[in-house]
Amino acid sequence: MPKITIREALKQAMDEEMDRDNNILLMGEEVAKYNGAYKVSQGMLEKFGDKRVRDTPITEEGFAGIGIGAAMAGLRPIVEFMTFNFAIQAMDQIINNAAKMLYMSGGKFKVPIVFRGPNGPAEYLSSQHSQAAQTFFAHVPGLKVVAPSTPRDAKGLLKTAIRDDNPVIFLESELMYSWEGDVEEGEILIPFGEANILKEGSDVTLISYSKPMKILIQAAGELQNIGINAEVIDLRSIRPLDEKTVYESVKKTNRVVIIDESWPFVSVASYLGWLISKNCFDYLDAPAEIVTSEDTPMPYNHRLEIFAQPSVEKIIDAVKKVMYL
Amino acid sequence: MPKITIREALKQAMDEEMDRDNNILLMGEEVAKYNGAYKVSQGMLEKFGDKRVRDTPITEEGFAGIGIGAAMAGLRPIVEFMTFNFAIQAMDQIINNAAKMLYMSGGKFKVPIVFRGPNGPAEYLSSQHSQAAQTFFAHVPGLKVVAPSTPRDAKGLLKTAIRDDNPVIFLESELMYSWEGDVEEGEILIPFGEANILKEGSDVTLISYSKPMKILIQAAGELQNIGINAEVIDLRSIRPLDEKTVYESVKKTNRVVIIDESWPFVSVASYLGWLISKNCFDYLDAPAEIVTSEDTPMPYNHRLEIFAQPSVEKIIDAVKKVMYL
Amino acid sequence: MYKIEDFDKELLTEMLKKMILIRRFEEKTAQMYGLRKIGGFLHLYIGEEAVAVGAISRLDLKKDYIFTTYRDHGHALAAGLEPKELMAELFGKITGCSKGKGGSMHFFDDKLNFMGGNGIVGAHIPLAAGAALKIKYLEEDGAVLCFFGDGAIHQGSFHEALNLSKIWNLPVVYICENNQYGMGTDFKRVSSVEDFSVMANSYGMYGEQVNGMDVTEVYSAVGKALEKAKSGIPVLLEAKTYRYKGHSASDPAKYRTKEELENYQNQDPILILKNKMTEKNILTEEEYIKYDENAKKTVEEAVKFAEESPEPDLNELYTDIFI
Amino acid sequence: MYKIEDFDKELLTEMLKKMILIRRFEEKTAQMYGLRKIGGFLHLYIGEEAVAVGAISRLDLKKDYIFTTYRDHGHALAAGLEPKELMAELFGKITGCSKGKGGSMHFFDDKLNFMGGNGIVGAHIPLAAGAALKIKYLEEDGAVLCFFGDGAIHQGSFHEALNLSKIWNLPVVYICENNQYGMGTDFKRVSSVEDFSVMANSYGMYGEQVNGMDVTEVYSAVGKALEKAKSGIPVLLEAKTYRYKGHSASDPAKYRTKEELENYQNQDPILILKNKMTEKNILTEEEYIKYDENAKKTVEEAVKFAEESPEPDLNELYTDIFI
Ligand SMILES: Cc1ncc(C[n+]2csc(CCOP(=O)(O)OP(=O)(O)O)c2C)c(N)n1
Ligand SMILES: Cc1ncc(C[n+]2csc(CCOP(=O)(O)OP(=O)(O)O)c2C)c(N)n1
Ligand SMILES: [Mg+2]
Ligand SMILES: [Mg+2]
Repeated sequence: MPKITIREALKQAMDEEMDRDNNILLMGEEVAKYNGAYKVSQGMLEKFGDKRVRDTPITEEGFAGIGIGAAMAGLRPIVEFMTFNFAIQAMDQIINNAAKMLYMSGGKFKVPIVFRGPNGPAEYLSSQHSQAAQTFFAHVPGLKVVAPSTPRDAKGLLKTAIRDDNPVIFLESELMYSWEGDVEEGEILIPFGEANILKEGSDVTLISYSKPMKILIQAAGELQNIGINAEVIDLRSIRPLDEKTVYESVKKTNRVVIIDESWPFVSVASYLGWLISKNCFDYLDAPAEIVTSEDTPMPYNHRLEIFAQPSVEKIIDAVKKVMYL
Repeated sequence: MPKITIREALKQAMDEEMDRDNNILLMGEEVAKYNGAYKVSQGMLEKFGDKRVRDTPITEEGFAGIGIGAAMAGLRPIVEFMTFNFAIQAMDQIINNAAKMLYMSGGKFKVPIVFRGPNGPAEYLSSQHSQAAQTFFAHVPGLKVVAPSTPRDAKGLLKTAIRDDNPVIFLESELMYSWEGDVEEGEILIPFGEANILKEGSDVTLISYSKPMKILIQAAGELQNIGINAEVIDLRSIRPLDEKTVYESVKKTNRVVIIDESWPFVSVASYLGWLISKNCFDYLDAPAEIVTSEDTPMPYNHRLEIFAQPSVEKIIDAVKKVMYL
Repeated sequence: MYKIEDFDKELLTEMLKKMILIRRFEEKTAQMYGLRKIGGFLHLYIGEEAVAVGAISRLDLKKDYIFTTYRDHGHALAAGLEPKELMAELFGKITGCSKGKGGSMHFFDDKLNFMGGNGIVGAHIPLAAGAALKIKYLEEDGAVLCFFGDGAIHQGSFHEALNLSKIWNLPVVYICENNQYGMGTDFKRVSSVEDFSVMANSYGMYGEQVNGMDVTEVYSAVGKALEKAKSGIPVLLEAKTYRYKGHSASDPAKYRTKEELENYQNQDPILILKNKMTEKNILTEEEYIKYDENAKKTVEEAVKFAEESPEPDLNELYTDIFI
Repeated sequence: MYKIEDFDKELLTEMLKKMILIRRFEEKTAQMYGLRKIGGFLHLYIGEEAVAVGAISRLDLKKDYIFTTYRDHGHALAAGLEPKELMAELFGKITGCSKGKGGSMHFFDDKLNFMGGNGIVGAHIPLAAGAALKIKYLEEDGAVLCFFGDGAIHQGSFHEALNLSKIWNLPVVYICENNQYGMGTDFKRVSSVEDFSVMANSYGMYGEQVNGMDVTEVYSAVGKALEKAKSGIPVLLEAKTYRYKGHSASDPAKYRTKEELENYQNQDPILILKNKMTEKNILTEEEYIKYDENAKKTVEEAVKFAEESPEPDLNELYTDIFI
C-alpha cells in the first residue's frame, strides 16, 4: 500500500473529487499560483486551470461569503483558510449564513461547502496565529466539524466532506501535513460520525482528534510500559459525534481522559467530559479528566509554547489521576 | 428603596461612571441621537454631548477595533452592540486584539473596554437575530464575561466592568430591559466572580445566569409546591466563575440542573456540568443535567421559538430526572 | 437618458400593478402587525417601490438571481413570489415561503432564484457575488441583482465583495437603496460622500446615481447596468429613494421632520408613474382604480390564506438543520 | 515637490543611519533564523527602509503613535526601540520588548507609543483610528501613523476604519506600503486599480502616491499628510516600495523574476540617499563606512545581549492574561 503524507492525501481527495464533479472548485489565499501556503494544492492550478483553482485577495469574510453564495446557487466550493486563525474574520458568514441558511429558508437553500485549512498551534507563532478554533464551530447547529489525524482519514473524510450537502468545517494542522501513513489506492469515503479505536485497551480510555492523536499513541505506549493498558479513540469528527463508541469504551474501562488542543474553558473536551459523566454515570470509577492547552493566549517563547499544550507527560499524569495512582 | 428597570440601572451605571471619569465614552449604533435602539442610553447624548456619546456607522468590526485602539491609548470606551448577534462580525477584533493584546505585548498594553448589548433570543426574530453568544466569548482567556439578571446586579456589575482594566463582555437582553427591581441609591460595585444564591434549598441546585433566572425562580416555586426544595444560584459572571459557591451548593444538595439559553453543544452549561461532575464526583447522586436551547437555529414561528428555549417545564422535568422521580 | 416614449404600455402597466401590490401588501402587514398576527421586526418598503419593481422587471428569473436585506417584501413581490405565501410566512405558518421559519426578514424562493432576505446588514453582499461566480463559472447568461441600504455601504463585506467581483469580472449589479436613513441615522452623519456611486472607482467598476422614485429611470439604468455586468464589469448603482414609515414597525421616526416626509410623498413613485401613464394616455382613472382594487383583493386573499393555514408542527423545529 | 536642498545634514544623516541599522539588523535576523535562534515567521523589511524611516522621522513619539503589521522590525527600529530588546524578543527572551511572548510579529513599546506589531492582516487599522480618537478626544496635539501592506487594502476593516476616521475627523495617516506583493500575490492580480490612493475618495479623504524608495520623498509627503490629518482630514498614502526577500524567511519568492528584483535593487533606498548626500557633499565614503560599522556593531551587541538573556520563567505563561 502506498505511504503518503497528509498533505498529499488532502490533495488526492480534492483532485479526485474535482475530476468527478465539475461543480467543485477550490479558492483561497495563495491556493493557485503559489500552490498553497502549505503546498496542499500543489499542482492543482496547472491541472484544473484558474477557473477552478482561484487565488483570492486577503478578505476572509468576503471570499467565505462568495463561497456560500456560490454554494447556494449550485456550485460546491472548497474554501481554504490559510489558517483557521484567519477564519475568525469570516465567522459571521460561516455562522449566520452557511450554518443557518437551510433552516431559515425553510429547507429551500442548501449550502454544500467545505471550509478547510490548518487549525491549532504550529510553532513559534505567538498568540494570534496559534488558536484552536473548534469550539467556535462545534457550538453551532448546521455545521459539521471534522478533524482527521491520519493520511487515510484525511483523504476519506475530505472526500466525504466535499460530497456532503451541508457546510463542513475541516480542520487540519501545519505540523500534520508531513505525517505519513498508508493509504490504499482508489476510492476511499469515510462516513462522518464514526470514531476510530486506534488501540484497544482495558484500563483507561484516551480520547482526542487531530494533531494530539500522536501524543495519545505515545502516551499509550509509555503507559503500556508501566502496565496500564489504554484504549485510544480518535473521534475524527466532532459534529456528528460518535457517542456510542465513546460510551462503550468508557463502560469497559471505567476511566477516561479527553485531550484537546484548544483552551479548556467551554471546550469540546469538557463537553465530552460532561456527556460521559452523564451517560456513563454508573460506570465511571473516577471523574472524567481533560488535558487541554493551558488557559492562556499562546506565547512565542518555545519552551512556554510547548508547555502551554497537551503533552505525553500531562496525559500520563491525568491517567494516573483517574487511576488513583 | 427605589424600584427601577434594568434599562434604567444600566444607564445609571454608565451615567455615574462617566460623571466620575472623563476618559469613559460610549459608542455604538444609534446610542446617541436615537437614545439607543433599546433606549438604554436615553438622555445621555444630551447630558454628555456628542464627543462622549457617539453614533457609529454600521461597521461592527471597525468600531470595535476603534474602541480597542482607543483603550490601548488610554481611554475607557463602552462599546454597545445593538445586539450581540452583530458582534460576530467583530469577533476577530475582540478575540485577536482585545483579549490577547496584554499578553502578546508582554504586559505593555492593557485594553480597558466594555462590550455590552443584548444577547440571546428576543421574540419572533428567526435564526440570525436570536443567538446566545456566550460560548464564543467564554472560551477565550483574556476576556471577562458577565451577565446580570437583576437591576441591582446590572448596575453594580456594569460599574465594575467599566472600572476593570481588562476587556469585559457584558451580556444583557432585550426582554430583560423592562424587568424591575430594588436598587439602593448611591454607589454600588459588585465584584466579578461572586455567584448569588437567590434561594437556599436542600434537594437540588439550579444554576443559571441572565434571562433564564426568571424561569429558574418560577420553577423553584413550582417545585416547592410539590415538595422539592431547590437552591437557586445566579452565576452573574461566567468568567471569572464562582466555582466555590457552586460546589458548596452541590455538595449539599447532591443534585444539579444547569440552565443556559445557548445551544447545548460545547456550552457554558456543559462546561459547568463537567466541572461539577469532576469536583463533586463523590457527592452527586445523579448526573448533572443541563437545560439549554434546542440544538437548532431559531425559527420565526412563535410556538416553535418558545419550544426551542429553556422553560419552567423543561427545568422541572430535568429536576425530576436528577431526583429519579 | 430614458424616455417614457420608449416604454410600451404593457410593461408600464405591469410595473404599476406591482408597485400598487407592494403598497397595499405593506399597508396590510402593518395592520396585521398591529393586530399581533405578525411579530418581531417588520421593515416596510412603502415609498421605495420603484426601486425593486424597476430593477427586478429587468430580470429573467430562470437565469438571474436576487439577493436582498431584511426589508425584502417589495423585492419578493416584484420577483413574483406569491403574496399568499409571503403573508403566511409573516404569520409564521407552514405554508409560508420559508415554512414559517424565516419570517419577515427571510423570504426565500428557490424556483424564482430569490435568495433572501438576510438579517445581517451587509452580509448578503458577498453571497450575491457568489451567485454571480456560479453564473460565470458555468458560463451561463444570467446576472445577479443585489439590494442593500445606505447603512450597509460602510460595511467591510460590501467593499470586499465589490473588489472580488471586479477582479473576477462577475455579472453582478449592486443597488444601494439610499432611503436617506439607516435606522435613525441620516446617511450624511456616517458618510463624508453624498454620492455613493464614487465608491465604484476604488474597484475599477462602473458607478451611477439613479432617481429611485421613478420606476422608468430605475428600469433604464438597471438595464444598462446588467449589460455592463454581463460584459464583465460589475456595477454599483445608488438609487435615491425614501421610506415613508419608520425603520421597523416599532420606530416612530422622530429623527426626521414632517416636511421632509411630505416632500417625498409628493414625489410618490406610484403617483409619478400614474401621472406619466395618464399623460401618455395609456392609463385611465378607472383602470387605476381597478388595479388598486385587484391589489387589495389579492392582499385580502393572502391574509385569509395565512389565517387559515396551519402552524408548523413542533417537530419542524428539528428539520432543515442538515440536508 | 520636495527638494533635497530643504533637508539639513543632521536629519539626513540620522535617517541614513536608521536605514543602515535596519538593513544590518534584518540581515542578522535572517542569519540567526538560519541558526535556529529565531523561529516561526520572520518577515524582513529589507528594501523598504525608506518608508518607515522617512515617515517615522516625522513623529514626536511623546504624542504621536505608530501601528504596524507583523513586518514590524523596520518601524520599531525607526521609532527608536532598542535593537537589543528587539533581538531578545526574536530570541524569545524575557528581556525582549514583549517579554519573549510576542516574537517577531509583535514588537511593542509603551514608552515610545509603539502599538505593535499585529499578525492579522488589516486588523490593526481600526486600532490606529482608535488611538487617533483618543488624541482628538483629549484634545492633544499628536497624530497616528498606521502602516500596512498592499495585501491589506482589500480588507473590510481598512475601509471601515477609513470611513470612521473621516467622519470623526481623526488625526491619522494611513500608509500603504505597496511592496508589490502580498505573500506570493502580485497586487495587480487582486486589485483593479493600480493607484490605491484613489480609495481615499470614497471617504472624502486626501490620497497620494509616494515614491517609497526615496526617504526624502516619504519624509516630505508624510509631513504634509500629518498636517492635514491634524487639521481633521485623515490621509491615505501609498508608498511604492519593494521587498528584496521572500514574504517570510521560508519563502523562496519564485513568483517573481530575478530581473525585477535587480531592477529594484538598483534603486536601493540606502543607495539613493547615500548618492544624494554624497552629491550634496554632506557625506563621505569614510563616514558611510563608519555608520555601517556602527550599525553592525550595534547588531552584534544585540545578538550578544539576546544570547545571554534568560528565557522567561515557566510561570510567565500565566502572567499578562489579566491586569
Ligand atoms: C451587522 C448588523 N448590525 C446592525 C444591525 C441592526 N440593523 C438592522 S437594519 C439597520 C439599519 C440599516 O439601514 P440601511 O442599510 O440604510 O437599510 P434600510 O433599513 O434603510 O433599508 C441596523 C442598524 C444588523 N441587522 N446587522
Ligand atoms: C486575515 C489574515 N489573512 C491571512 C494572513 C496570512 N498572511 C500574512 S501576511 C500575508 C500577506 C500580506 O501582504 P501585504 O499586506 O502586502 O504585506 P507585506 O507582507 O507585503 O508587507 C498573508 C496572506 C493573515 N496574517 N491574516
Ligand atoms: Mg437606509
Ligand atoms: Mg505587500
